[in-house]
Amino acid sequence: MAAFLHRRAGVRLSLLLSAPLAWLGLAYLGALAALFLTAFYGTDTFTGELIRTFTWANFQDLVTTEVYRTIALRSLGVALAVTAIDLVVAFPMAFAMAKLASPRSRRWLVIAVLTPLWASYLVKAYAWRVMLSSGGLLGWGFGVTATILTLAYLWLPYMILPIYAGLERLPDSLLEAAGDLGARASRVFRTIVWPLAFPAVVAGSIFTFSLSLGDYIAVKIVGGRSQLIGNVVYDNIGAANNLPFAAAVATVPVLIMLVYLAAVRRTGALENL
Amino acid sequence: APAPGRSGFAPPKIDALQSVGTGEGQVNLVAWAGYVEDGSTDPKVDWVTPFEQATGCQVNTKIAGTSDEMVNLMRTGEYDAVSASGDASLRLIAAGTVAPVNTSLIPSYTDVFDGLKSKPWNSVNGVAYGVPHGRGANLLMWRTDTVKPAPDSWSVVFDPASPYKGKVTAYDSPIYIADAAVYLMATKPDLGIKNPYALDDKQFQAAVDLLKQQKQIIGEYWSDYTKEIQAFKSGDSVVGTTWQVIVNVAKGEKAPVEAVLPKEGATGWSDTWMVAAKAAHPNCAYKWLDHIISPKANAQVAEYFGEAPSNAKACQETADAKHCETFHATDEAYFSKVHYWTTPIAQCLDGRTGVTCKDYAEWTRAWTEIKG
Amino acid sequence: MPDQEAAVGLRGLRKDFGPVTAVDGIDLEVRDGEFFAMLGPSGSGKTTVLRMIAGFETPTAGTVELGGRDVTRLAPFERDVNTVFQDYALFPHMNVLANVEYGLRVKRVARAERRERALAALRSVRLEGFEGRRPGELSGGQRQRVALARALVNRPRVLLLDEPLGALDLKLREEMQVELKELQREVGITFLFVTHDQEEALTMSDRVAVFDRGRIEQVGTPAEVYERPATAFVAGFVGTSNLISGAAAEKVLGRPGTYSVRPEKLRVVLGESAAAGPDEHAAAGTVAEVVYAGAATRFVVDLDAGGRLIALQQNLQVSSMDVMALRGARVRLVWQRRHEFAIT
Amino acid sequence: MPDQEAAVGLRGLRKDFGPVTAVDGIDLEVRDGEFFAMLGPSGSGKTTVLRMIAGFETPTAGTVELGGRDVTRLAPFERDVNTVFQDYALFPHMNVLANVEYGLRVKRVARAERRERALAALRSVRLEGFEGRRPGELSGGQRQRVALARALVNRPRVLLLDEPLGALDLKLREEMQVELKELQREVGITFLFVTHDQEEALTMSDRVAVFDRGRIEQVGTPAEVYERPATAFVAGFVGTSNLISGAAAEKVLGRPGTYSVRPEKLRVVLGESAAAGPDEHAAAGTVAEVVYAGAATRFVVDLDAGGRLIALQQNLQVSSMDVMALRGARVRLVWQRRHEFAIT
Amino acid sequence: MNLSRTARLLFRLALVAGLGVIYVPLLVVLLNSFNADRTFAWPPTGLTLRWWGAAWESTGVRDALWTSVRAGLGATAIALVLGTMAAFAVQRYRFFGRDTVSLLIILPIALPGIVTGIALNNAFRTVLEPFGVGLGLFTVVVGHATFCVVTVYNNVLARLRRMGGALEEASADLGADPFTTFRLVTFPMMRSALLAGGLLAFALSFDEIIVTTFTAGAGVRTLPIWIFENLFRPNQAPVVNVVAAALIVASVVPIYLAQRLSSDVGAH
Ligand SMILES: Nc1ncnc2c1ncn2[C@@H]1O[C@H](COP(=O)(O)OP(=O)(O)OP(=O)(O)O)[C@@H](O)[C@H]1O
Ligand SMILES: Nc1ncnc2c1ncn2[C@@H]1O[C@H](COP(=O)(O)OP(=O)(O)OP(=O)(O)O)[C@@H](O)[C@H]1O
Ligand SMILES: [Mg+2]
Ligand SMILES: [Mg+2]
Repeated sequence: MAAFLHRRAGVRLSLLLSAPLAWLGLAYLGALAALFLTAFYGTDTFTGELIRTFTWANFQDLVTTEVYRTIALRSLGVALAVTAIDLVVAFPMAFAMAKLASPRSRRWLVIAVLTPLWASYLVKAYAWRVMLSSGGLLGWGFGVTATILTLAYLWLPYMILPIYAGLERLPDSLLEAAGDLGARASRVFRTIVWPLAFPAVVAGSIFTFSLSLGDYIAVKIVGGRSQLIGNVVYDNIGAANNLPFAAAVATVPVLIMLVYLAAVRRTGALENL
Repeated sequence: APAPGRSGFAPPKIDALQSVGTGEGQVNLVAWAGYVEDGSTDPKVDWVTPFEQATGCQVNTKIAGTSDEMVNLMRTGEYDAVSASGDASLRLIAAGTVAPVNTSLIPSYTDVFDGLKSKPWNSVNGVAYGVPHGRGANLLMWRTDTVKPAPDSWSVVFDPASPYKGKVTAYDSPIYIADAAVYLMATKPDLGIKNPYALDDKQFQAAVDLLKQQKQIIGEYWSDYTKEIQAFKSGDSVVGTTWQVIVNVAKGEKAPVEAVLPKEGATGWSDTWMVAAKAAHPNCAYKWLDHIISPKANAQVAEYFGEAPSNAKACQETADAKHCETFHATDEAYFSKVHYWTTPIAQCLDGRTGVTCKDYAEWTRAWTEIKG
Repeated sequence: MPDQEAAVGLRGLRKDFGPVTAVDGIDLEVRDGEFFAMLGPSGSGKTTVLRMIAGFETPTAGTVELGGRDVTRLAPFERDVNTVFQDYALFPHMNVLANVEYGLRVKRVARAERRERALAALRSVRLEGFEGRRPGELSGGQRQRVALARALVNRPRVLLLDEPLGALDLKLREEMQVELKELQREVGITFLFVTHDQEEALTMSDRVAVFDRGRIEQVGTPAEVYERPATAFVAGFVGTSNLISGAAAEKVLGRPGTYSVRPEKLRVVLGESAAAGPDEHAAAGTVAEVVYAGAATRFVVDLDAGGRLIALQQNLQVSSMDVMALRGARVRLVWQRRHEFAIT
Repeated sequence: MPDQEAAVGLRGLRKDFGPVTAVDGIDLEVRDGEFFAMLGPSGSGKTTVLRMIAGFETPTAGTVELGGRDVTRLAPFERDVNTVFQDYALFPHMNVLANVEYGLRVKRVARAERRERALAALRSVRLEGFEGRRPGELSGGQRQRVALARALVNRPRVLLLDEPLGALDLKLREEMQVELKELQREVGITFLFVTHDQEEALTMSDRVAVFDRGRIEQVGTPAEVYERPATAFVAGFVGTSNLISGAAAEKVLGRPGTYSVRPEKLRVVLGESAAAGPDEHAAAGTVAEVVYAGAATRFVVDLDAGGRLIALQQNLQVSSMDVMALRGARVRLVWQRRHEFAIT
Repeated sequence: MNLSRTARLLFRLALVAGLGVIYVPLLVVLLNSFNADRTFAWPPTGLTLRWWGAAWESTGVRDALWTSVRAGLGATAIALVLGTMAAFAVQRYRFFGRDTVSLLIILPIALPGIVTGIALNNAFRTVLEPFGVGLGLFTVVVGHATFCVVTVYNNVLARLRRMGGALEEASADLGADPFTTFRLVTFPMMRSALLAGGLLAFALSFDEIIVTTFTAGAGVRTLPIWIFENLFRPNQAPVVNVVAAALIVASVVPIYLAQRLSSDVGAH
């Protein structure tokens, strides 16, 4: 058996790939394909049954109704803002953890960053609601800004960890070499640290970006009167039972993410998650 | 006059149960959170265990978050009974998912308020499809320290020049369009709205426009009651729609609030326990229906969930002697001003023919557009 | 040569890492234009000294002077030295040209001049045509030369090299040794070179400092260090140390103590007869092992007086076949007295 | 010795990696009990051959025989060979004893016997008392010995060693060379040894195969390979090849062609006068460079006839100070004719 | 990069400030779990242990916690198997479409949860229901495993890359067949990577709400779902804070253990 497998690299590879590909390639991609297929169906609004006849109607609605564009752009803006804030906050933290902290304290810092992941997402969002409400710790009120802040807070660890890992892998000797060649700290950062940590940054941004793009709960808690694309999807499936239209709306974040993934694929970020 | 209840469409022919035999040992329920409590959330809140002990029917519950989830869950055929709201019940009936209920097999039914029997959302052509569970109205709440004088009209939340701009709140759901329709019924009679859930193009557009205008003064939309109580307590919201239970809790937390059923009337809800057409445990289901509207259990649910009980005798069983009074349980005049939530469908619910009304999918899209 | 002209001056230099004393009080002067080697076993503190000169570590005590100026507190980018790192530390995201240009770029040298000087530096390390490659696409020897060009292009006062040839194959290392030496002559820059390979230190450098446990044991020309080691440690570390001690010393040399003779100073004479000259010593023994090494043969001889000596003999005339037959033969080892040195 | 008794037999062995031919048709026989070295520059295919013998790579063509049995298609765990890897590949999560016991454990040798044999193997590499340590807690030389014990404890027919000393310091490497050689004598197992260090190959092995670009250029004893190199490549790779060719050859040797003389065969005679003996050749030139290497000195001499020769001279009597003065001096290089060999 | 004293100080300050930002809201949660006010009025009007008592007595919390643990363990187990297999295939073999595999594995986490949620929901209902299999814990596990694979995959991939094939070759060389090699060498070497990946997978699953919403079946209430249901009920919201506060405290133990174990030999 073992000797047989030894001589058949192809068989070994197929065995290894079979389960993951069946699961993700067939089941998951299949489910996605089926979902987007229904985007071309209609629905009986009274009984909620699908009407399986091909129609562009859902996409026509999506494209021609201005409000969906507004919401899509707002969601994109929120996701970008969250990513930018997380990057600005996470990078110095990750840098201090990876390059300034002693190896002993590093372990504790990683724990400190990981711990909040276990406190429920909802509870943390509500804690922000409490802090943002008038008379609260911050008292800044609710709205898009509050949503951005809350989401940035929720996803911050997902940005810190990849950047930390990326910076830790960066040999100190490269930074020393740059200093040795006459570069000051800011320049070392610009020419060495940033380009080499960039794939890790992109990896972190995949998390913050996609998690923000798909969120519909935090915005309900701190968003005031605003809504995001996730709410539209959710309302259509959850409240209106209109799966075809929900699927059509869902293509928007999916397309955005696919474009994003395609763009960052070459940076090697996908191996840094 | 047509028979009470919905008319105009013919549900599939399904026979009601003729007699209740011994229980099957278990029953599977689909319910709103708080309707089926077995002490797991709070040991003091438990009306399932006594039922299980008395009937030998073990209760399995699936909590549904929305009416649509209820419809979908019931369609799987795994469940015996459901606590459907008015915006789900008709769909269940029309699809043949639930069967008519033989109310003579449910002794407690006799004590149910007449104002809840044979209503458009729980019966068709005089045939009952379930037993009423409880009811409540969507009231107008305000903070007494900031909102003066005390409002008695919805105009306070629709007036674009409201002094409370940015602190007005509204319920975050497409069904809230009906609240605007109720207001329009009173303020713009020439639109001819008879039923806030049956809106033709023009009427619908008017309601939507009103809400878009309202959005300018909204601070936030609320969807859960912790959020609303907190907003009123902190002063982030000072006026807006509410439920009686929210008013009570907020007052309990010493928030300076009051609530009223405004003069234009209001929307509200009334839930119905229904039995699946293909129920695997029909006997236990009937026993559950009888139990949940029996005075004691009905009182417990009403108090825990914060609504008016459906059983008149429940008012003697409440822990808080004034519960029925607070929730206007016996006040039929009060509830006559309430338009219970019903699913808007293309076929106008007010009996009009020749026009199509906006269905719920379009309400949903409009709601998205209103929020922008 | 007066102090202020020394390219590098270290005074009482000391570095502690917590409880570990890596460098334990070092005084050293490296002259301008010298090829200076720091030789020592692993962990003896060579790298730490280099890093203090470059400015990557701050001394616990003592000062670092460059060209007579105290730079102890200056940052690396403020010091006129450049380093060739042991792992080269080439920037993986820049091509060869950009790597070499880096130092000029941060000093805001104009683009045209920068390019010209970088290309000249690449030419001097014989890497024309490789400008566009990434470090990952180069072999070890090529990377080493890029690292060299990247440092040299800045024309530093002192070039620090931390085992720059350590990662290379023997053959390539030998070639690079020659090249490096020639390059240093050409550019005339002071080279401060760390190695643990004594032959490398001897063949390449003008002077050598031998390190042990954070201290310098001896500083001198290769010949001084090799032929007149100051301590037992230096004798042992720089070259094979043939020790004669105790009873053997009394018998063979006629005096107590421990003495050492280098293998190449021993003549191997067949048979028992050969008498030692007036300035010579001799010891009889049996050949335990003959090791053929191409250019030379090593004889491992067990002395009758006790102990074991190794004698090296250049394969000038003898054929390898002949010498192999000597295993087990009786021989006498003869050497000049002046080549013995006492070990303290 | 008949074929079937060869410890390792390779016939027409070939390995392609995509477009790259790493091993290009090799025939080789390694005798039982031999210490056999495979010598060659980086990338010449030595490791690939070793990996095919061990079973990690499948040959593109040709066969591998062990003790006369064709094992070409067998998996590594079915072959009676063991390997000492260049980086040792010790299991970091097991202690020294568990590492050494590993091979016996997977062969289900009883616990008591296993322990006993492992301890014996550790004794043979002088590592008693280290049983409980993790590989991470050992020095390079100690790790190397654990790797050796781990392989030897299985008493394989053949032991494959891929540059086992490559990662060690020079000083330590020299010590280990001696130990390894002694160990092989003791256990009597066939050692097949890969190295790119020609001195290592010459001093340690019974026979050497010199590799170049996937082919074997020459197989022979160290002396054969060193003194009678079959090709120019062998001449150059095994030792320094001093080439005399073209016009220089005509002038100095009186015949056309390319010839080589080893540096240690050249006598350096000061001045112009010294006449060559009847069996000798001589060439006049100027000393361009004197490189002191401790035990010997290298003279780089530019010949008047053209070309450059390196002469090696053992520092037997001469003091280094004297020889250094010779830079720029006029000298004659004299050598015996029999030490010239023609390069093809 | 030889930073100036000031720069070092600034970076350290950024770290401390960042950790402050991370922990202040958590302190608010902790404080609110003692807040006498049901709706977390700020500042707290009074402190009480009442909610901790209520949480202790709530069997719903315990059931939900247990459900979450089971879902998390199930999803983690599947993710460990699938992620490891995929990582081995990608790291140890060259084949057509190798890049696509990593993209495929990243996709479930890169696409918004609601998309994955409704896609799986739709698929489960059309594929499973005809067989009489409804949504349940099983479907939650399947949904979670789908997006958890990536964490294991990445950790194992990184470890395999660092480990190289030398140790496995050494094992084969010493006579061990591939199964023995996996048991004695490969697996022990990967253990800390599996632990780190598994822990992250478990954490992802444990706090997942969106996909869970769409894949949970009858009576399946994971902790986030329980929190979702109860946070919006004034009588229960403070109890939710208790649960969250308790979780934060309790989570330190597994994270610490994992950190310890993952910094063992395999990591170097
Ligand atoms: N950053 C550090 N922290 C703690 N100890 C250190 C540090 N750097 C070096 N050391 C210790 O200081 C001593 C000297 O180290 P150093 O690297 O200077 O030696 P070296 O002579 O360069 O050795 P090698 O030849 O192995 O490079 C060693 O004992 C080493 O362990
Ligand atoms: N797995 C592989 N895939 C592709 N090419 C390979 C592979 N292994 C070796 N080669 C190529 O085969 C040739 C021979 O390599 P090999 O490692 O056998 O050389 P070597 O003589 O051991 O060199 P070194 O002294 O550097 O170890 C080289 O050109 C190398 O690049
Ligand atoms: Mg060093
Ligand atoms: Mg090799």
